[in-house]
Amino acid sequence: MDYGIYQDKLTRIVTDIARSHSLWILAYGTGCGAIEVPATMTSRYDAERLGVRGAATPRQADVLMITGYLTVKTLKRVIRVYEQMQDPKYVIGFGSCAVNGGMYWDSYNTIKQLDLYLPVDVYISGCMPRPEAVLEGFAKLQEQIRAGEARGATKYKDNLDYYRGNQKKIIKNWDFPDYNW
Amino acid sequence: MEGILMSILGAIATFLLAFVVGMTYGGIRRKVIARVQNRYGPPIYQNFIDAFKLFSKTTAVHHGAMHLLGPAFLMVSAVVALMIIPVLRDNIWFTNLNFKGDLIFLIYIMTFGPLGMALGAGQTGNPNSAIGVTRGLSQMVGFEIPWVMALVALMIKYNTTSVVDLMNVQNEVGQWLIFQNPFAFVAAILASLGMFRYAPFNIVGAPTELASGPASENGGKFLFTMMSAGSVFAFVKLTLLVDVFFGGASNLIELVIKTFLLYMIPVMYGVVNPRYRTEQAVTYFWGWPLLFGFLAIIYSVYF
Amino acid sequence: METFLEKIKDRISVNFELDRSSIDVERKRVDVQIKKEQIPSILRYLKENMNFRHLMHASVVDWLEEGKFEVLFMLWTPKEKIRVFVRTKLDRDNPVMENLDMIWPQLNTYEREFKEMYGIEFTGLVAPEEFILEDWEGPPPMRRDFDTEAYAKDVFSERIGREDAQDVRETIAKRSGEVIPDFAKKHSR
Amino acid sequence: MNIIILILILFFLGAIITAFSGKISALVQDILFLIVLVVPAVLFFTGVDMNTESIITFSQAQLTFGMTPLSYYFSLIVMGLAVLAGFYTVGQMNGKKRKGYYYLNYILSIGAMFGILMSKDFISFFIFWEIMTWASYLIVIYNGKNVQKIGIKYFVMSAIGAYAMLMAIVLIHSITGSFLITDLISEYTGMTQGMQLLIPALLLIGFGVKAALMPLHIWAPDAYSNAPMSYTAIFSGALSKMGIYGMVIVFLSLLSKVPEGALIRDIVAWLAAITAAISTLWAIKQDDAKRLLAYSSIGQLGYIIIGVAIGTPMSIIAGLFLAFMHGVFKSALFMVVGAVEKQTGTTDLTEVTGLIRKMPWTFLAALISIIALAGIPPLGGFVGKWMLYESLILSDHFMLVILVFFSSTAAFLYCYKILFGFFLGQEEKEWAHVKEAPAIMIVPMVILSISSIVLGTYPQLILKPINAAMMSFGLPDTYGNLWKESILFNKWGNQIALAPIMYGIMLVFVIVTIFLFFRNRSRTRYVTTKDISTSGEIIKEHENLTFSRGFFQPFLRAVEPVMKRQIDKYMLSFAKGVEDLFEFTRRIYNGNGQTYAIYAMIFLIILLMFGKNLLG
Repeated sequence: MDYGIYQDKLTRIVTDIARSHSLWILAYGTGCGAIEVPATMTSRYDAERLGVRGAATPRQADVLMITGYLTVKTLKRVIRVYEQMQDPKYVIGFGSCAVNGGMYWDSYNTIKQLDLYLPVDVYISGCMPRPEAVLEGFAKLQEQIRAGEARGATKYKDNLDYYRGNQKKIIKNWDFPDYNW
Repeated sequence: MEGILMSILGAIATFLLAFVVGMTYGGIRRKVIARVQNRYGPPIYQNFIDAFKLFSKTTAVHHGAMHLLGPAFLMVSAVVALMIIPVLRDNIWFTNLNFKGDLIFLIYIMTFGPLGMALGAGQTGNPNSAIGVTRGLSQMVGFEIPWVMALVALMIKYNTTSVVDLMNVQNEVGQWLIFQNPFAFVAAILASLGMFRYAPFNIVGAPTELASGPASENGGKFLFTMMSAGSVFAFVKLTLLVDVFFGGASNLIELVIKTFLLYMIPVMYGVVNPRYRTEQAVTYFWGWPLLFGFLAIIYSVYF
Repeated sequence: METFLEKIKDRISVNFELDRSSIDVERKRVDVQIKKEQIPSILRYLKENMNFRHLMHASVVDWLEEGKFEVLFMLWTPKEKIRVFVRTKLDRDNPVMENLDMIWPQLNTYEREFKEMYGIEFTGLVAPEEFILEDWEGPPPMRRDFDTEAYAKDVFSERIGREDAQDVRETIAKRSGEVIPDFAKKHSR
Repeated sequence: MNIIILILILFFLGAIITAFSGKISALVQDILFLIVLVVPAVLFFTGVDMNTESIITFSQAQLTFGMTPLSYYFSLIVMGLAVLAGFYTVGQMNGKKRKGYYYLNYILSIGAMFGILMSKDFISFFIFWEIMTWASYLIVIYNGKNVQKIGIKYFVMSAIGAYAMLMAIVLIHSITGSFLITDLISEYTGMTQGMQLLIPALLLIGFGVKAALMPLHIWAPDAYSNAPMSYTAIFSGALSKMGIYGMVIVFLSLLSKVPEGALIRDIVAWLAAITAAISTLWAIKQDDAKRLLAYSSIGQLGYIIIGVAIGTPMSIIAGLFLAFMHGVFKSALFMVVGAVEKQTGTTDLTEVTGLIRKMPWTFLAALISIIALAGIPPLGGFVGKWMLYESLILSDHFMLVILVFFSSTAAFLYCYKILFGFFLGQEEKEWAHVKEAPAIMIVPMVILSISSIVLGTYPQLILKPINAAMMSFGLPDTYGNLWKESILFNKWGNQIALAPIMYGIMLVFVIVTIFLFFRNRSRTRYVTTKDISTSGEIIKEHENLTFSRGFFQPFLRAVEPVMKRQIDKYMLSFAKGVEDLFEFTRRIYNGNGQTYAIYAMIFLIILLMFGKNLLG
């Protein structure tokens, strides 16, 4: 567990509560799910009351939302964005395409298992999931964070070889800069 | 020795006050925006949660020395401005540095922070940062003119550049400078719309255009520093307006009420307005605000 | 209108030595089948002499059964509001064609796409980088003999729980008693 | 032999020897060059005092040399900058051609400036003024580029100034019968009203050319940017101050004596304010660092002229203080640009990016000088601007305050542009090989930027000579009483209390900055400027995303109506008109001998008719 200087249990609990109530999302608008995010954020469903708020750049964001299918080309960017985010960071897979490929199950260019390449904390099923489902997904993520279970960033760092191996298997021309990690 | 200790404690107390008040106002602003949009909105203390979360981020990256110094400069400038401005009337705890709030000094020290931040943003190498900075500087040239005109009108009238002296001429409600020179107040408040950088003047951050502009490479602790400095700055600006136009405040409750009412002006103006383009945001201040500035000067010279 | 269509038909058949019956004319549409060597000249001719200034679309059809690729250019004239389809068939094993982007610069984009998706070579095409498929190493994916399911199974691991997923088309066909020909089973996904 | 004469001879002999010593070896030339600059400076600081005076008598005229407190103050600028820029020059000129030519003119212009400051009569003043002009003209055309356009502009404007000055000198002589400056001052109040306005006006035109006052400034951007940067440091830092020096004399000893002087003062102050505002806008528009700084210099000289022209004690202090500060930070900035030019070969702000890690010392010097230029506390530029604002507000020049405020806020734009353009932004592969400039160029810059900091905290270091200079003009002793003049200073107590408060502020600065810097540094990881958040796109080696073109385009669109009217264009159309006039005159002088004979006849007749009255 890499909590840096916050080894003290009480501070950890406080930190986790704060983290769970302040989720800045970086919506990686792939596929059709991107249109559900505005619905979740605006007046009717108002995700901001849970502390969920949009972030403009990966450096500021806590949650990476994969809103739909991921092609290999996009996956490359998503990995890059994920690695640019700052710990602790969480990933939400959004919609059945992110869960198992969905209707693109036999596509030559769409990945079917997101968690092989990135540590996913919460999957939200549905095609597309309604804003209620999205909110529930956020609530689940909050629960996980509060329980100290959402440690995707640590998992990714510890098992970097595993994830890298999977990523390199499908990203043929690996031109990630070496300054990345 | 006691004096030094007291002023150090006072300085810390001032800083905490400014931080808490600024953050809370920010939270209220988010709530107000939410209510206007018919949402429930985040809790008022949401900004504290956000700040704490940002502070507790475990990793961060930097792009070099100036990037490290940028947020630090912003914070320093906020702190120095806060140390110089008289927060409460005749209150020994909030005297801070023994300096009577020179307005020109304040104007310059308040531009230092954004400039330092601009350098930090420049070193990140992100084009959005640089674009945001150029927009911010352009806008600054815009609003600084009516703002200075309002202040010059008062300075000429009372032959002083000190905030304390201006506070001393407005001991009663009727003597408040908002009543003595309403034009100056209008010019100053219109200029402060640009100073607060809320909509329609949020061209610097512009999340959907520029990916939050100068802040786009800053996460975690950098963003925390910027956020706190922004809150302190908001408090400084409000306190300055209260000191200059509303006779200052003699206790904290009065200060909070006055600053809150003033804060609602840019907030309310912002929630109902979309964003300007840069040249619109610049030339906005050279229209009515400039006219009011001229009126203020004429009023204070001839009446 | 009729006369203009006829005029096009005449001119094309005379200039490019085509049988008049091979030129199919419908309402506001002329359909020309032509050899690939004549494609540049006919496109140029139509553009410059017949006022077909606008390239509406270019497309490729994979005639797997014939062993051909059909490349199709749709032209349009704004004045008479008439379309001309110029088709040519390439050998599927050796699909090579002349680069045409000097006639319409936007053909460059189409050609890059054809090259990537069907593997059609355009001699003299200058394409700075890949068009859509980044780092693609497999066969051109839009060819009908490219088995996308097998490729996906090979490259992307399936999530457990989807193995029993039925082939939708086969299931429906079984239910309705439809007979699916063998080639369609393989290539129609 | 008198020490002033000794210094002058040293300069002029040294210049010639240095010029020809290049035949021996380049190193000898460099060393000689430095000796010729350093020795007079040492002699000056040790040997010259206010009582030194010497007279050289030619057959008719007397050349009087001596030092006044004012000229002592300006000599500080000239001598200090000459030595620092001299070291820098050696570094910059290393390996360049025509070094002798350059060194000769460099030393000549320094010597001429020193001569101007030491002159007590108009003849030597004018002689040295012309030497200075010629030497600087020769350096402006040193590059051999655009000589037609740039050289002619500078030459014509200088000639206009020189003729105006010459006319004033002739007038003065015809009235007072003496060339001594002191005689002019003593007899000035007794002149007719017309002369009282005409003489200062003509002198001001002469000085205004060098100080780049508005209608006379058109030579400056081209000339400043065309000269080698090591000389532009002198050009902008010291040579332009000769105009200020003359203006101070005109304003303080002439125009303040008569009530009509207020008119000229106001005109000059307004012209200077408009100069400052417009040239700041033009500076924002420039993409070339040299031209940007050239326009910026014009703007800054505007502030100085405002301070001098307003004429309250405090504003004069502000003007003189700013003159010194401008010499310090602007020459440092020109040196920075020169260093960048030497290392990269270009000064285009849109081309060079990300040098901060390659040239850290240059960046440091640039940063400090820029902060001083922007007038941000606690550096020296702020103190000057502060006094300027104070004096303008206290003397009720409110519109001038607004103009000055506008231009100094707009100055932030170009300040940022120059720092960002060279040093910040993405590190580009093209400049990966760039190294830090040699130490001989770095040290002068760093010394200058350190003096910016020191003067911000201890302005009294130069307030003392300023005070002495002002007392010599009969103004009250402000050094002790300055703090009563200024409400600001007074608020801090009766003593020179600037230092403690600045210490306090700097302490807060340093503590918080260092705390945040190291705190953040230890907990963050360094990544290169290619690793930025770009929607996940990987930036390739050869790609550069730095935003550098059209930097302040929206702002410039907003101020476009002001910038449409260029003085250059009016001047050019005027020049066209003059050309047409000459075309007409040429038709009169048609080369026909008989026509000339007729002209001569007419002239003789006129002479006979009115000769008596004319010759009187």
